[in-house]
Amino acid sequence: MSAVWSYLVAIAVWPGLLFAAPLGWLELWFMRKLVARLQGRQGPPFFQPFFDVMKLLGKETVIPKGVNRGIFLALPLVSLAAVTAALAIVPLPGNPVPSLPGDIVLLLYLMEVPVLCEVLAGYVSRSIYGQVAAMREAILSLAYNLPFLVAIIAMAQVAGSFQMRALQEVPYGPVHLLAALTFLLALPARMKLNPFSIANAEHEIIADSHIEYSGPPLALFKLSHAIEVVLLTELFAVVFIPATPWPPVNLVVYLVAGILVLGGVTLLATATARLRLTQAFRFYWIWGGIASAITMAATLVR
Amino acid sequence: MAMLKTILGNLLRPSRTRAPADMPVVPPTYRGALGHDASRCTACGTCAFVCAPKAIHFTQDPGVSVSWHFFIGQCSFCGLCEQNCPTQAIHLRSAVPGSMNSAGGDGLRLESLIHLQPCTRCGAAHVPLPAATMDALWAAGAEEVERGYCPECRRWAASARLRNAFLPEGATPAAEGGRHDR
Amino acid sequence: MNLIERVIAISRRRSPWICRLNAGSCNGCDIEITPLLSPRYDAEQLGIELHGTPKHADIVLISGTLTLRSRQAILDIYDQVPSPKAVVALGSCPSSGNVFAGSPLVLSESLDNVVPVDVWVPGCPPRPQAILDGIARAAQLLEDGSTKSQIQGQRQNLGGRLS
Amino acid sequence: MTFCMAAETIAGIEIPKRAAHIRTIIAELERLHSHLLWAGIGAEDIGFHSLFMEIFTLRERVMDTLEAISGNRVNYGMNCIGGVLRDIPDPAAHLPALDALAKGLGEVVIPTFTQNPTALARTRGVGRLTREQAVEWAVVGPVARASGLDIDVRKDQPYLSYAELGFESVVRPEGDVLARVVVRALEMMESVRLIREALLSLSPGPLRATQGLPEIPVGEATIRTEAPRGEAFYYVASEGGASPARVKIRTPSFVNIPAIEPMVIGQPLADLSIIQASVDPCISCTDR
Repeated sequence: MSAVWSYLVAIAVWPGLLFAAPLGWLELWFMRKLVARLQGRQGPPFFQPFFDVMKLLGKETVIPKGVNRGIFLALPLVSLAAVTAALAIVPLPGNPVPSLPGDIVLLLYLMEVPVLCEVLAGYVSRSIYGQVAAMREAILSLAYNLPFLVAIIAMAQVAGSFQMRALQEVPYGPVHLLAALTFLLALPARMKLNPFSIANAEHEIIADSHIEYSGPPLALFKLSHAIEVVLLTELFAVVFIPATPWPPVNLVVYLVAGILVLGGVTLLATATARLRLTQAFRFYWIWGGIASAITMAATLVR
Repeated sequence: MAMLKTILGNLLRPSRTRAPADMPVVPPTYRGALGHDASRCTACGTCAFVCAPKAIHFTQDPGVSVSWHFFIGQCSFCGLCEQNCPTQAIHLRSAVPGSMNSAGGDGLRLESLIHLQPCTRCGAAHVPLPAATMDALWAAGAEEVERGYCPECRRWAASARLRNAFLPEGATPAAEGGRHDR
Repeated sequence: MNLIERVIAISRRRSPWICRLNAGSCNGCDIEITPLLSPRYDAEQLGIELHGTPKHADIVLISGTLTLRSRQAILDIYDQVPSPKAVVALGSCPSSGNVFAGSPLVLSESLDNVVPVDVWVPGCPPRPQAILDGIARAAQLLEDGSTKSQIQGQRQNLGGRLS
Repeated sequence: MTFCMAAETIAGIEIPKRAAHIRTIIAELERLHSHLLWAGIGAEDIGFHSLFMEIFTLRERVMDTLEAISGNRVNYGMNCIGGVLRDIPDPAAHLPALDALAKGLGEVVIPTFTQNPTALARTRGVGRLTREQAVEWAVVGPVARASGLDIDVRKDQPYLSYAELGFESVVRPEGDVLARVVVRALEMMESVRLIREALLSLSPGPLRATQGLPEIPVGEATIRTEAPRGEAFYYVASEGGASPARVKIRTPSFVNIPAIEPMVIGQPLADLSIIQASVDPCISCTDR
């Protein structure tokens, strides 16, 4: 199989769109159902995320007056393409894409694209709420990226390489644990969950930065968010969960680990109120900073 | 911590949600849509008077019938009409009115027809008294003939009785068959 | 109707997103919408989500009397809802003005004269399960393609094709 | 209720004791439901969905009780001039709901609002209204009591059965959103106690002092009552007809909403929603 084909397969089928969309559906449903059960409610039926996206696909798109049509419609596509491409280079078992030197850097850049798309979506929508949401999203990404990037870079430091496969082969030690905790610290804000659901605070700014989106573009944003959730959980599993020599077992372990991480994050989200932007920022720069410093120190003393 | 304990407890308990088909029961005191009993109505108009949103009104077909009209799209379900109805012809059923496709124009409009009856004495069409009221008024069985009278004839009959009671003994009572003004 | 259209139609019924609009209500209907989200009624079991922006909504819940100032706002917000859409009127006020009828600033006319209303939920205020029932009914109309705005749209399309 | 009290004052009607008790019960149940609604919306405003769910589960118990007594969840229609329209035939049946309410408030709602670090981070020191500002802006009700002003019509000018049942007002000096939460939460506990005592001491007797539609003579009256959001003021003038010549209502929201202005100055945008929610604004009530 030529390299181009393997990339296409990785993006479109495994572990890309065809695999990630149903998994994202499952994970989103799991989160919503768990939240509902924790709150003593019945919760949505299993098909709910699917119905939401399908319904949005069948709706009219209203484009606000004075908005650049091209950018407005391109943003969700770019966002979806970027997360799918990012997922395609995560070395899940059976991924046809060969591991390249420096693919971690590519991955980290691709993971920033959906955030940028959200920020831009807020700004191009010409809605003041969208602009506030975009501003919050941008500032928050400055905050949570400190522990998030440090967790990955610490692992790369230990592995001595910016290659995903090398990361998986690092022998287990205290750095793994510390880096995993640092990663988990950043996860709620990356997933825009409580107490860091500041950019999509529905009672403060009505909706998140896609407030002016409707119909298929909104559906693409939802899909892109679902795949981002898959990407984050699977990235955590691939980097921090010990691998067995049998790839099929690995896959099951990764999926279960992803669901467990989601469960933990959801539990935190359900038991907390939303913080203010300054509080979240301070939290990430103080506690995230301390966690990052300890992790980096551990990589050095090892 | 209290929240964490609560939500973990919720996870262990069955959910508190009720399915759409299994909603909380409607208490017997619930004030739902109006029901009207034409056989008890005297068309006195008290309900239309006390109704703040003017959901009740009367129309008449002179000499034939009086109609009681109710429009649900104007009702505030306060229950004043039920409370003030002297003959208990109106009752707020505990059934919850369901959603409907048109209420603005021709939603639930109740119309209740009260047929007029000719007076057995003068023949004037009038709203008959409810059977229960008549039974209460004529319980003794006296003046049975007045049951079918119109209000004016009843008044006339009552005043005639009163007049006769003051007549000196031996005087001839007023002649039957006098007509009241119409 | 092909498979995809069928799936989309079913999705419209199973995922009705709500936008709430207070046209001049006494708050009674609004405080009865909030319990819909609470554990007992849990609107999420029917896929209902409450959204703050009309752009995300399928069904507009309108409560309250039509007033001089809210008439234009209702029209503006209704136009922002991407089709297909349905309108649910809550309580007696939208249909007649209820006790507020006759007040100088209240238009004592039916909401139907301003936007096409699909479902009326009587009550003052309606019980939460009646509101839930009304939303479910509107969602069913959306699936069948028989809300007033959908039928109007079809007519316009036909008219365009004929002329 | 306030309107009926004003009309009764004009006509010189004294309502029976049972009616006064039932009115007290309904007024306090209404306060419970209003405060719970407020607490739920407040929790939602700081993004605390789980707390909202717990509070609304409690609120449904209050709504059930109100519906069982009056026949409607919101529009009670209990009062008439001269007394009340409906009886509470079985007072003991409503006690379990009160127990559940007291338990839920004491074990979940109050500890969460006062101990959960994220909830405290959003409410403590936010939207401060000092005692001097509270006087200047003439706020009433829980907002005033959270700023250290001990004003409560139920205590200052007891009406209905409040003097008999004994009543303690809740006052906090801090004046921030947290203080308003605590004042309302403790008021709910006091309401539960009042309702319980009123239900247990419901004396037999007539429900109404008058029969049918009462005649209101020429006259005027002003009445103040403590509504859930604060002091409600009614002025009613009668010319002896079937409907009053003039009714002037000043609702608590009418004075509390402008007081948001000194609270929000210098606060971040994110806190705006919880600050304006903390005075429990009823926008519809300001339409005068």
